[in-house]
Amino acid sequence: MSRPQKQRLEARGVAVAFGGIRALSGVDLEIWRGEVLGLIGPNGAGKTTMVNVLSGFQRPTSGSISLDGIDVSRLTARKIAQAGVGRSFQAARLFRAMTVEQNLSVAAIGSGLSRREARERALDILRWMGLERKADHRCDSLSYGDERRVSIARALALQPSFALLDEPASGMNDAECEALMEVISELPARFGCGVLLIEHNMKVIMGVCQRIHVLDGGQSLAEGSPQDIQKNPAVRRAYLGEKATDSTLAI
Amino acid sequence: MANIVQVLVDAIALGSLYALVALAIGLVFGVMRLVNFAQADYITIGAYALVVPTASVTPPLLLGALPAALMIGGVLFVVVVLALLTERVAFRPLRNSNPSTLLISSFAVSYFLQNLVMLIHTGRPKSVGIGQGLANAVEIGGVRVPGVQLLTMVVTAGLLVALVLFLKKTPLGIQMRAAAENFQMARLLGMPANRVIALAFAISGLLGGAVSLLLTIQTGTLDLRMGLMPVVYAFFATVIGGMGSLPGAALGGFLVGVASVLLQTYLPADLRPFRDAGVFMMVILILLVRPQGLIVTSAAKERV
Amino acid sequence: MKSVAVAASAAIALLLPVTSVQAEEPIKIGFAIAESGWLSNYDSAPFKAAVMKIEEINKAGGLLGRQIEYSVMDTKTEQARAASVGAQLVDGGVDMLVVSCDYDFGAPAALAAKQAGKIAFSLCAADPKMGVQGVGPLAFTANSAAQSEGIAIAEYGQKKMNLKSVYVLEDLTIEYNKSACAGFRAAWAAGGGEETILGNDTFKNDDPSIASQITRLKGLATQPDAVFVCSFTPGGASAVRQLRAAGIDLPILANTAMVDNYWLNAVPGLKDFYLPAFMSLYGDDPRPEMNTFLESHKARYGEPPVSSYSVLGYSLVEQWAYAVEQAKTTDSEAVVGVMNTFKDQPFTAGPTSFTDQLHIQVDRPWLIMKVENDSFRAVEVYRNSFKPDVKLLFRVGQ
Amino acid sequence: MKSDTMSFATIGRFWFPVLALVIPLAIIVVVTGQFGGLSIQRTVIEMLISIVIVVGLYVFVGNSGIISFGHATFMAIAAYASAWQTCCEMLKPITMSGLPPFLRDQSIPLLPSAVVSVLLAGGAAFLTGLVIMRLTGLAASISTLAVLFILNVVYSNWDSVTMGSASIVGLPTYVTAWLALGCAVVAIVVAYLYQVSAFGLAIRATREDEVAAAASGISLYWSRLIAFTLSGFMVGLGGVLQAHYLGTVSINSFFLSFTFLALAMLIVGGMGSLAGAVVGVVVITAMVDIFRRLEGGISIGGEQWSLPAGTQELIIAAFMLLILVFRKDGIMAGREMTLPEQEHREKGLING
Repeated sequence: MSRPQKQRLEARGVAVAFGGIRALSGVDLEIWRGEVLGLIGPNGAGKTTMVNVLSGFQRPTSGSISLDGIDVSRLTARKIAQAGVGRSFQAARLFRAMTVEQNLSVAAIGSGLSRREARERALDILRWMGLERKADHRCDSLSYGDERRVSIARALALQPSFALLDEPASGMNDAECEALMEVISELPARFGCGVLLIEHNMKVIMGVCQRIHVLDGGQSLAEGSPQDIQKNPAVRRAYLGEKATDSTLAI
Repeated sequence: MANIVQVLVDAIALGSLYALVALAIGLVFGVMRLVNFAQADYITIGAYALVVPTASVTPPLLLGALPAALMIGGVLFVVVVLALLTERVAFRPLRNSNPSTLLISSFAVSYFLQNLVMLIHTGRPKSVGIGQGLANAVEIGGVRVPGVQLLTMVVTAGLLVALVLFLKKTPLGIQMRAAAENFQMARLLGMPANRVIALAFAISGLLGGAVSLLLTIQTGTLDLRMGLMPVVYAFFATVIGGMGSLPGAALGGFLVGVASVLLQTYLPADLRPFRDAGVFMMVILILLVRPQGLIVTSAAKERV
Repeated sequence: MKSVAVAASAAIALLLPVTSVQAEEPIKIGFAIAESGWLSNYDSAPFKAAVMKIEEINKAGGLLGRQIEYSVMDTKTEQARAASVGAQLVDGGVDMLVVSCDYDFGAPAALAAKQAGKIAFSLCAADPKMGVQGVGPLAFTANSAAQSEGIAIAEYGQKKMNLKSVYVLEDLTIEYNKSACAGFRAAWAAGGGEETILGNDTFKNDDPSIASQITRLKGLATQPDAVFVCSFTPGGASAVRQLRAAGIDLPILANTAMVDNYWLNAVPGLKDFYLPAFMSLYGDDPRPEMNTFLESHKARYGEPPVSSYSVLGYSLVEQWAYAVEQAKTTDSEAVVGVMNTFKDQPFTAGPTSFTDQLHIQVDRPWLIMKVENDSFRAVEVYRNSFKPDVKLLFRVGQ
Repeated sequence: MKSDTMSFATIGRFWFPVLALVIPLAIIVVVTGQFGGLSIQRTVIEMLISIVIVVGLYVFVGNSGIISFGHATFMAIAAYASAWQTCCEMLKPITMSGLPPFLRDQSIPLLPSAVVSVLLAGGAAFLTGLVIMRLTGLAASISTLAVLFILNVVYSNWDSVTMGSASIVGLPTYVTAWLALGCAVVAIVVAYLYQVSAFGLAIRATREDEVAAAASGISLYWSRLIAFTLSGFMVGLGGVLQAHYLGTVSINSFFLSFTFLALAMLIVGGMGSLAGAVVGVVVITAMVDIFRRLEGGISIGGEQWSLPAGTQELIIAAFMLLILVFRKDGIMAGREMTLPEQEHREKGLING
């Protein structure tokens, strides 16, 4: 590829072992700015562990992480966040006693803004996501769908160069999914960032991702365009066992 | 040479005492994440049970007047009942609170009990002459070991062995260890939570009662704050040993006891008054190097 | 506020000639003392004795022909409370304020009295700072300086018990012990030389064990003739028990805080234990006035005092009343002026001296007592000849 | 947003949580000053000093969620520093001979000495925090307890400078109800501005969820260190006030029982909000005062009737347990004083 080195978040040969269990072994993965990369795989494939490694919450047993060409494997989660890697969590993990605006502002402050600037950025993002009416609501009064959207918004408030979204659509209904897909597709253009998207909902994955990386049992199984992945027999086997059929993995 | 042996005996004896208290605290922490400051008052009230509750400065003996076996049984019984009572009334309703809230609630329980004892017995120290014979020194290989030290070591060793056997061999003990490792999981697997927690408190009461007796035999005095310093030391012991780890608690108890005796023995006279500051600084240093304590259990780890 | 008007019987009151309007106004004494908390144990005995003295004065016709009224407020063994109740009592117009037995808890109340220009008299603080250099020229204490206890027992040990060497065990928990130890060391060194103090060691009152201190003592090349323990109960009793249990049968010298039988259960069969005391509660005091006091106390309260500190409270009222009578007014300046001229003035607690610099006793005779058959016994009255200087009293450079 | 009236309302809404606390306190001071006796006036001053201390404690404990047992340390440092500078010129060279000559032989004016003392407390908190804020959760709490014990041992035995465990007596007593009120207002305003600032937001985020805060680029260590230092300054101010209210300083008044009472106030009110800290102080002070009066005895129909001494402590402890069991977030349950409209907005009943 011809794109410059500087614009990617890259994992090289990442392995993670907990006690005797190998959660990841020798995974290579790269996310470019401006793209949405899907990370899929069956339960226990190591997807969340990968996000934890990329965001600095899990130190890899071996292998390295680099951000825009600089090795960040030894940095703490907080430093990596400040360097421009934002993430959301499977459980939304909002600051529940704080308002929506404050939740976003925390991340904006974490990226170095003053309180006033942080509020402006927070309101900006909320407006863009159609959440501005909820700005002063305490998070413990939010609906489930709003919780999930606020958690994405918070990751964006960091103004990340890479956003790692861990199952943002889980539990959402179809309409909410549609709206979410729209938001995610616009992310690269609006924030100039790269997106790593973990999702079980294949409709979302196939709808927004330019590339897809498949993990299985802690190892890379395949990588390619959505069409390639859909056709990939190894992926089918991993998901569906030997009796895979075309229709089950269709959009 | 005999002197060094004597110093070691002093150190291990004091360490044993702290280890007993630390075990009690560690056990309760294991099953419900409660650092129980009221352990101090278990010890105090156990000792006060030896005398008739009155405002008199020279109260007649109550349990202390009974034959040795009944007296020991009586004190242990009183403290166990007290421990169970505090669990039922104060701590059970708070079971799912965070450790900080639990710690604060144990402060409140402790403050309550201490003032209750003060109300009943007045704040004036009292004295009891039990176990005088036991207190006298015994000569072993050129080293005169005070009887109480010997007794403390023997009792600690005995209780340690009994506790280990209980935890390893009996179904309830195994459940208790499982609960200490992962309470939620153990509960899902059918552990009777109420029973296991009550049992942990009962054992902490038993250990507290034993410490009451050992302290009273050693000092011959009763005081409102007699349990305080052993529990403060044990507090630090359980933390540096590794919260939730019973071997860690025992190890921590020995460590702070030994450190205290060694500092008292080897510090120059001018610095000796600052002995305790040395011990507490050691606690902070150990925590800085090993924030989760010397023996890390899975319970102490926090995960993303 | 418990306000107890202690009026004598109506008959006596009627017989008294009413000389002036002022005479109808009672004299007021305020007590800002601990009725709860640990200090209440130390305050209550001297307080009861002080009340007894007030009643005696009233019965005998009052002071300057006026009855004495008193009011008590509880400091709850808290400094903030002490300051508050002190201020309240002073605000209520007391002529003299009696404060707690302990300097730390008495001083806040005494300061309130000072601000109102009233005398503050501590029941039994053993710290000279309860006086001119600390609280101020209107503050007094009925007790002797803690140093004096150490000095008395050191001299007695050397001169009467013929002790040649000693080992000092110092309880660091409160200043009182440190002062007693400082007095002891100074007097002992003056009498027998620094080198005859074979060693010093320290402990804390709440240490569960003093095993390492005992090991150090037993490891000395030459064993001392005696051990001086400056401490208080319970830690002091515990230390004595541990010393004896370790087979150390040397004479033990102690300070006054260890007086009275209540802790002797801790060390059954204790022998060779000596200390300086105010008086004996056991009827064998060689001074008849003490036995009179004991009998009056039994008559008034149906029991002997719980502690021999009691007599200090009695004597406190006695001293102040005497000065008021001499000054013919309760005006603080005038009364202090009289008190400052006391020179071995005979009071129940013993000869009493004050100067404009020192409002605490430094050489009042002590009753040396020893333990025998599980009880304290009077030995003899002893007056120290070594007097503490200012440096020793304030422990400068100690 | 352009119009002046709008911004006036915005300012009003911004300051409402502070005004709702400060105005009632001022009213209490005025009313008791006019109509109360000496005893109640003193209680009010003590209450206001406690507010300074507990609000200071809240700045760290409330915002970080870490219980600190060590804050009495910084009060003691400030109180002693102030005593060294202002107390007892005559006695100082004798009893505190170990002080450096510029302190030993002269007194320093009250205002500069108070400032220096507060700075010293904050500095000590900063240095302590540098070390122990690396720890989290219980380990951090227990370390603050260790700090409290260390200071107690050092100050109780550093005879030539601190007079050991004896009280230093005779500090100038200049604390009036108005001064105490002024300091309480300053403490409340500082705490409020801090908690709505970027730093305050950051540390509250760590309290809610350490992991999510880290993922938002928030430093656990620095945000806690800032809070710890700021609260060190504030309790230092409380220490200076207490010293110059009582006129005495004693190391034992900065130990466990004091720590327990301060934490009890914070927890009863609710450690999650500034209003909780203030309300807790007011409620506990009132309870202590009422039961102390009952212990002292009251007459009902000519009968003297009193509670046994020591009942008050039992009741405070029991009350605290009841609060923990039945309202575990305290009386205010983590809420600030808010206008009803604001509250509805937060609950999502009003949109926009």
